[in-house]
Amino acid sequence: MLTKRSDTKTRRARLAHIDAHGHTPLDRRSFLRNAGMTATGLAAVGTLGAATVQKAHALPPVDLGKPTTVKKNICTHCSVGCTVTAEVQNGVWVGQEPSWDSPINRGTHCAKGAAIREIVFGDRRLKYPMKLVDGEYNKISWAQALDEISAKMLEIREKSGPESVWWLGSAKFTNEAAYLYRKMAAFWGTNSVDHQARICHSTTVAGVANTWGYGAQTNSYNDIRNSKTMIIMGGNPAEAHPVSLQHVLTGKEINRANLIVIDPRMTRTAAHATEYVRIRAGTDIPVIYGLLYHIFENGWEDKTFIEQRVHGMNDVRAEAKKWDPKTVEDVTGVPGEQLKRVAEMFAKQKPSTLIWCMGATQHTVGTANVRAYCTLLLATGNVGAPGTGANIFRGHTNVQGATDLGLDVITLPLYYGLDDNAWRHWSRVWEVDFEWLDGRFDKKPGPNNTTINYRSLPGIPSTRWFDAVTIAKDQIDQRDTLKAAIVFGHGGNTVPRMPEMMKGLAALDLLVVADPHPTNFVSLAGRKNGTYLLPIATSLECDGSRTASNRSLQWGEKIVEPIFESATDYWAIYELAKRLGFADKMFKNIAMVKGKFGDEPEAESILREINKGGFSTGYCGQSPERLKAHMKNQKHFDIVTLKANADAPAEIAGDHYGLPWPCWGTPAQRHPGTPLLYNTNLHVKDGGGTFRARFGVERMMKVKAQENGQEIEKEVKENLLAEGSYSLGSEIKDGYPEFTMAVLKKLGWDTDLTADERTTIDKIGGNNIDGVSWATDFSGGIQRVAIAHGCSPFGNAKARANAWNLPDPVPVHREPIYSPRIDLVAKYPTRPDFKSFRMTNAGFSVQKAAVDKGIGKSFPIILTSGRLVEYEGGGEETRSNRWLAELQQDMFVEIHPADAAARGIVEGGWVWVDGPENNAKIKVKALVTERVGKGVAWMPFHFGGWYQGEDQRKNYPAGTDPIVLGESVNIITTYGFDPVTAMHEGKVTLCQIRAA
Amino acid sequence: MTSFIAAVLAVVAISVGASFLLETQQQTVDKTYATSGTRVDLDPRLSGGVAPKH
Amino acid sequence: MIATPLFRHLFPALLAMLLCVAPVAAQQPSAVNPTASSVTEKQLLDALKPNSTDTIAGRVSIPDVRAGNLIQPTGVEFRAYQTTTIFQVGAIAIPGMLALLALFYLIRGRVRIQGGPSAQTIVRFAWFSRFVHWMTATSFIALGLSGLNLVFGKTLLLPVIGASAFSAMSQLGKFVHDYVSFAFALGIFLMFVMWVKDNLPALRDIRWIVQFGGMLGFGHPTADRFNAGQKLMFWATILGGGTLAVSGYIMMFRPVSFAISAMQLATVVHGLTGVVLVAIILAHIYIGTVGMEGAFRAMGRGTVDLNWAKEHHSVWVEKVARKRPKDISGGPAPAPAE
Amino acid sequence: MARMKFLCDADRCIECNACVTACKNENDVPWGINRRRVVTINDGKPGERSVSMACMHCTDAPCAAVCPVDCFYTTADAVVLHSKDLCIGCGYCFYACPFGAPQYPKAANFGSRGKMDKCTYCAGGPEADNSPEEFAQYGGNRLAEGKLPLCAEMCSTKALLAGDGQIIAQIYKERVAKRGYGSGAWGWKTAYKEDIAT
Repeated sequence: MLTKRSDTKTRRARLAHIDAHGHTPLDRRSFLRNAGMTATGLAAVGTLGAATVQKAHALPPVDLGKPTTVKKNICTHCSVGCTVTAEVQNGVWVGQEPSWDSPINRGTHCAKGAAIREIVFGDRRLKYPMKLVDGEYNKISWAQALDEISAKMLEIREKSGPESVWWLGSAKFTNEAAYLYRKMAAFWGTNSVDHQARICHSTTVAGVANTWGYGAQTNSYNDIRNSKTMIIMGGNPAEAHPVSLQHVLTGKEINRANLIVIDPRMTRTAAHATEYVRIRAGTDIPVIYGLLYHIFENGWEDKTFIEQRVHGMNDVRAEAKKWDPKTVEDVTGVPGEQLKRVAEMFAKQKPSTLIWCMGATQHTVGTANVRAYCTLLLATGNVGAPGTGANIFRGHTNVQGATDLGLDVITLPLYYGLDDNAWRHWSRVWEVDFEWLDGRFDKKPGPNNTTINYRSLPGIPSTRWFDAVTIAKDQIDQRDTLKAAIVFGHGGNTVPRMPEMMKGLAALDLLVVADPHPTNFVSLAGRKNGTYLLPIATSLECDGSRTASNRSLQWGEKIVEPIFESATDYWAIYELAKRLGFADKMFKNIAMVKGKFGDEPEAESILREINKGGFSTGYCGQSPERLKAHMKNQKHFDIVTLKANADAPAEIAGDHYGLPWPCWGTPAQRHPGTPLLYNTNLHVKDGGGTFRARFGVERMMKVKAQENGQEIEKEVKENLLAEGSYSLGSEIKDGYPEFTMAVLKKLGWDTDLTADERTTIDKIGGNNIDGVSWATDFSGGIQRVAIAHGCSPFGNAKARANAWNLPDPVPVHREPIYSPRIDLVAKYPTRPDFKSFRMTNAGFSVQKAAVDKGIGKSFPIILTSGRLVEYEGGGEETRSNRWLAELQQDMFVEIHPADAAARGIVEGGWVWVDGPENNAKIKVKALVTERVGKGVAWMPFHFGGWYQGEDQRKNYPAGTDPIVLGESVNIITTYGFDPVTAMHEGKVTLCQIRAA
Repeated sequence: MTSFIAAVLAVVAISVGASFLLETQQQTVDKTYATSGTRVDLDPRLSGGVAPKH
Repeated sequence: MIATPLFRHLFPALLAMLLCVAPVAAQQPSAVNPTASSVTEKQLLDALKPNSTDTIAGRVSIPDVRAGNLIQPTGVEFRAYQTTTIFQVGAIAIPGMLALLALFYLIRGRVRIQGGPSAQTIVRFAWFSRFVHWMTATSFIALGLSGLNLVFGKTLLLPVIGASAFSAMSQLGKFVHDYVSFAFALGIFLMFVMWVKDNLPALRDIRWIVQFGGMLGFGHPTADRFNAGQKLMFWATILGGGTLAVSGYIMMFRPVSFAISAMQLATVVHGLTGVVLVAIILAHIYIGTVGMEGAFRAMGRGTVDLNWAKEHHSVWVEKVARKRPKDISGGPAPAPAE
Repeated sequence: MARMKFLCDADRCIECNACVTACKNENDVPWGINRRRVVTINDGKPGERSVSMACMHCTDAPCAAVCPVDCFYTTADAVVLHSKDLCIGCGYCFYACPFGAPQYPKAANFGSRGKMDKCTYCAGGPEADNSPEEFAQYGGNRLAEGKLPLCAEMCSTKALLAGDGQIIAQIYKERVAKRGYGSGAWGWKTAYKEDIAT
């Protein structure tokens, strides 16, 4: 035996990163080597079948002798915003390294992030454009595909109008692509453009924005480290946002904080909780009122906070009074003592934060749930300070950005809405004629000689698109039903009622699926012609910015050129716009760069256009240069505050990581971004703020009063502006409305505007300069002046515990459409049928029919759904990743041991799960576990490719089928839509389970 | 003597037969640890052969 | 030495071959902070103690259910067996047997045919019987050598021939061991079928044992076709070989439902049976060749000298003479044993 | 000289499986072989804990002790490695290993399981450091580059610690002291005959 000693130079020391412990670099020395051992020694025996695990040629190792380029992008699989560090050699992604410098993930990843390299050489990707001809997929060229698609679209436009083409965008778009896609829909002439936010946090956006101004996470993942009490309700971040748990668990350990998980299922997150509260699915509002009951009863509420910064808390108090512990226990199943304990912790051991996810949002009462959560935060004064807030964990990489940039049927980019002011603002930004834009839209005569202009009407949401295809023409409020669906980066198994979706899918004239993978739209049989598959690059093959859930923007570099014949979204959108005839207008101010297939829009240039128009949400300060500087200097940001350290270089000095929006004014004004929303402890110029004055300055309210011994109703004006609360350094020591030229003039601050700013404002205002506001002034002057005086450009108002414009201004409990508690359905029915998003929401009728049919008897098990750590969304991408697919190979249902025993179901055995609608059933494996309570079943939602017991693998074009297929839970999930956003009911329905 | 030679021959024959039969039945782990919902591209690296030498 | 805990739990282990033996759940009220009362390794190991063949097992998402075993404490015992027990048992049994045989040879010398060779022979084993014997014998030698290599090779051979050559040889040995086993198992089965009738115990076997077959000069006890010594050898071979085959095929086919402890047990049983049987067979080889005049030709040619037969198997000779006189023939003068 | 160890802080492990896929990513481990895996104990019950397990690179490794061809060796960093050229696929190491680390490319043992494969602590094998030959058989060699195993480096909650035993034990101790609880350094008693006194 020889001892070989090789002293390889230590390149980097890694231990230092494990925690805050310094350590000297490793000194790796030597390995023993067997004497006389030769490689050929066993060649002869090898032929006898001594199999060995070897490296395939497809994956070359990092060649240490060759130069390596390091590129940074952002993981596409959730919204935490983990930096992915790639080592590239010869245009091939050869290695992945931990991203130590990122203040968000600090080197770490979850299973998906650690396996992300696979997706850019994954051989299950769609390799070239394909067209479905008589049931067979044929390879075609990009040019042919785009020519045929655009011709068909124009034909449909001619026959049925622009509203018959439905656009579905993606939360995996970069901000720039999302913006282009929204812009394309606008130029085409429809508001029917949606994306994944509809089915994940649309109710959050609506509920939160209606409470205090913006529909986003108020604080950040990092800030959770400051919390002393955390409630995670309706979320399982240990699987959905694993890296966030790094911050949650560190916070829990450092502060010895309370971590309370409220969920129908004992999740992996609950395994690390200090208290787990099991509730009946769909009873979030009673649980919150159960908490508020104890809080109000014991006077634990934050009275000063409520007085200064909250409107309408008394209405909540009245509602909470109805929810005494006994009633709550009856409805939710939670013992009163436990809720009291949790309520006391949340109210007294502050700062407290409430974290939620799709367990809160995917309900017929989604918006109301979210509003109830916000109310709890407001009542305990837990908003607008470190360690507090609504920490809303969003889904995909850029679901926050795509939402912000208007892939939403109710608004133009950055929440400007759809009214004339909004369109005029954007036509100014785009430098296109307002009348021309207006002319792109369908119009129809309305009542009393008015004209209904579809330019201002919300479009068709992704939860109901198939209804809009199959519905009778006179049942839908537009000229014709949907004829074409253009789907960029969205799965086909994400919405309940798949049997009905199949009908819609079959009835479409044109289906375009532009995606790195064919998605479940393809696996579902029924179409023979008129389907096009376009291979789109993944986010990792794309330059551009992404907005993480904490509102930080991060610039991702294209790691490698799109593989196979894949193209970037930018190029595909540009080429499609060219063929639809408006590319010259749409790309007027956007620079082109040389891409893989020729000219393609430059990401930086698109971001500059967003900056130019993005004042309403503070997307105006994040220039590409600033974002790139942040990525370059990641290591200089603090992991708790996200603020640049004292030793940071000048280009990022004072900034918060990723310039979390709102980042006010022009990039030159160098606003540092707002890490915590509504934080009055900071000056606005340093990222502080107030609640947004969005709903006027006062409200007329009818109150009952005693006058001359008689009870009369009289109108009083209630002040909606903050009282005695203002952000640090504010010159106005009270509430104030949003800033317009009129307000500036009144304060005498208009003289602070520079001449250039004034010129721009004059140009925008025309003959009504006073109407130019902080959101429409793209000189940035109004914002600059307001901030200079310490004021939030959007005003300083109260948050609303009573949101009078919503269907349930103060949240009230409503039983799910399919509830096992018929007695409670009678007491807490869902809202009556009504029209929303151009079609009828018939929830009430469905609920009534279910009760009448006694559905609770034949379908006794509550079914809820959720996420697995290995997969994401519809799952085609991750189920095609061999490193991930190996870990979850079967669709399964979690069933309680008692329910399993009663049905003769064994662990790992096949079962049929029957749904209450359409005689739908799915065949899955049983996972017998106490994670779920008795009478409850849980299924993951990422599977697809089987349909009611049948394997649909043959429907995929050869070689593009994902490694793992399985039944989709949405085959058996059921009817139900939130009244505000048409969010589907994804979390509560009923089912029956039987051994197969 | 014939019985001895026949026996040796039989041992060899049975062994060779067994090796062929069993090697064809031998399953690589990628196949074994894949369930009904999957289509794994079987990995040639697992089925034998010697590592490529450069 | 042999009494490792593995043996104490032989039967429970066989019963407990099912996987995923659920860990004993800690007794915890559900309202208690699960962090403070989290399950610890020590707790689980303590819970396992009454039945040490269990493992700390949990749930894994991959289909390889054995991956659910987090810690298997019996690995330590297997190690003790593999590094010490089998080595010592082998080192005692095999050289010990050789020493015993040498001692026996020194004391007794070669057992001669007392009456001297006769001119007559008697058919002892038919061709097929001899074929089966040799098939079993040759395969056993191959299996024994390749098996012993795994026990002693590392100590005895590796330092001499070097790692590469030793590994190549061992690899080859392993293939040989696996495939040749089928011939051996077949042989054991056929021998059982052919000879079980003649190997059932009889009363006279007691006398034979008491007199030790007359080999130490206490006169010749009578015997039928097989004497008690041969019967013991038969049963040792059948039971030992059978055990080897069963345990070997468990090791080879690794039924999914078998726990690791069961696999370890199979390996231990296989190894120990193997070295013991090797030692026994050494005695068999001795007595069939050097140790006794006229014995080898029973398997060599199939016939034996009539005098030899009369001395050792008088009852049998009488039966043959009565039932199949043709089997006794005047042949050429007996040749010395090969 | 550093004594390299793994420590899984079960109170931090959330079974995200990053360690599993990071390992696949770094070493291109084929389907069916899991050098690292995460096991959940008491699943669905209070006290549920997940532990990421791979080769623990034991002091006085049982695998090496039982190997009939002596294909294991321990590096100066106390990492337990083996030579696939020497391995005969007998399976003894799997029976001896307390942690189920050894894996084989073939499922049944007809003739051969194939060459054993296990966690290398991202330290390759006996071939020259970071040579294509080494990569082909064993995967990456991060230790030679002064980096630690990717599984631990990428662990989402920093539950899985890798590095010098004294240092990671110290980190763990400090954590336990700070948070006030700890379910123990899983496998340490078995692998290193050590407990971490906390």
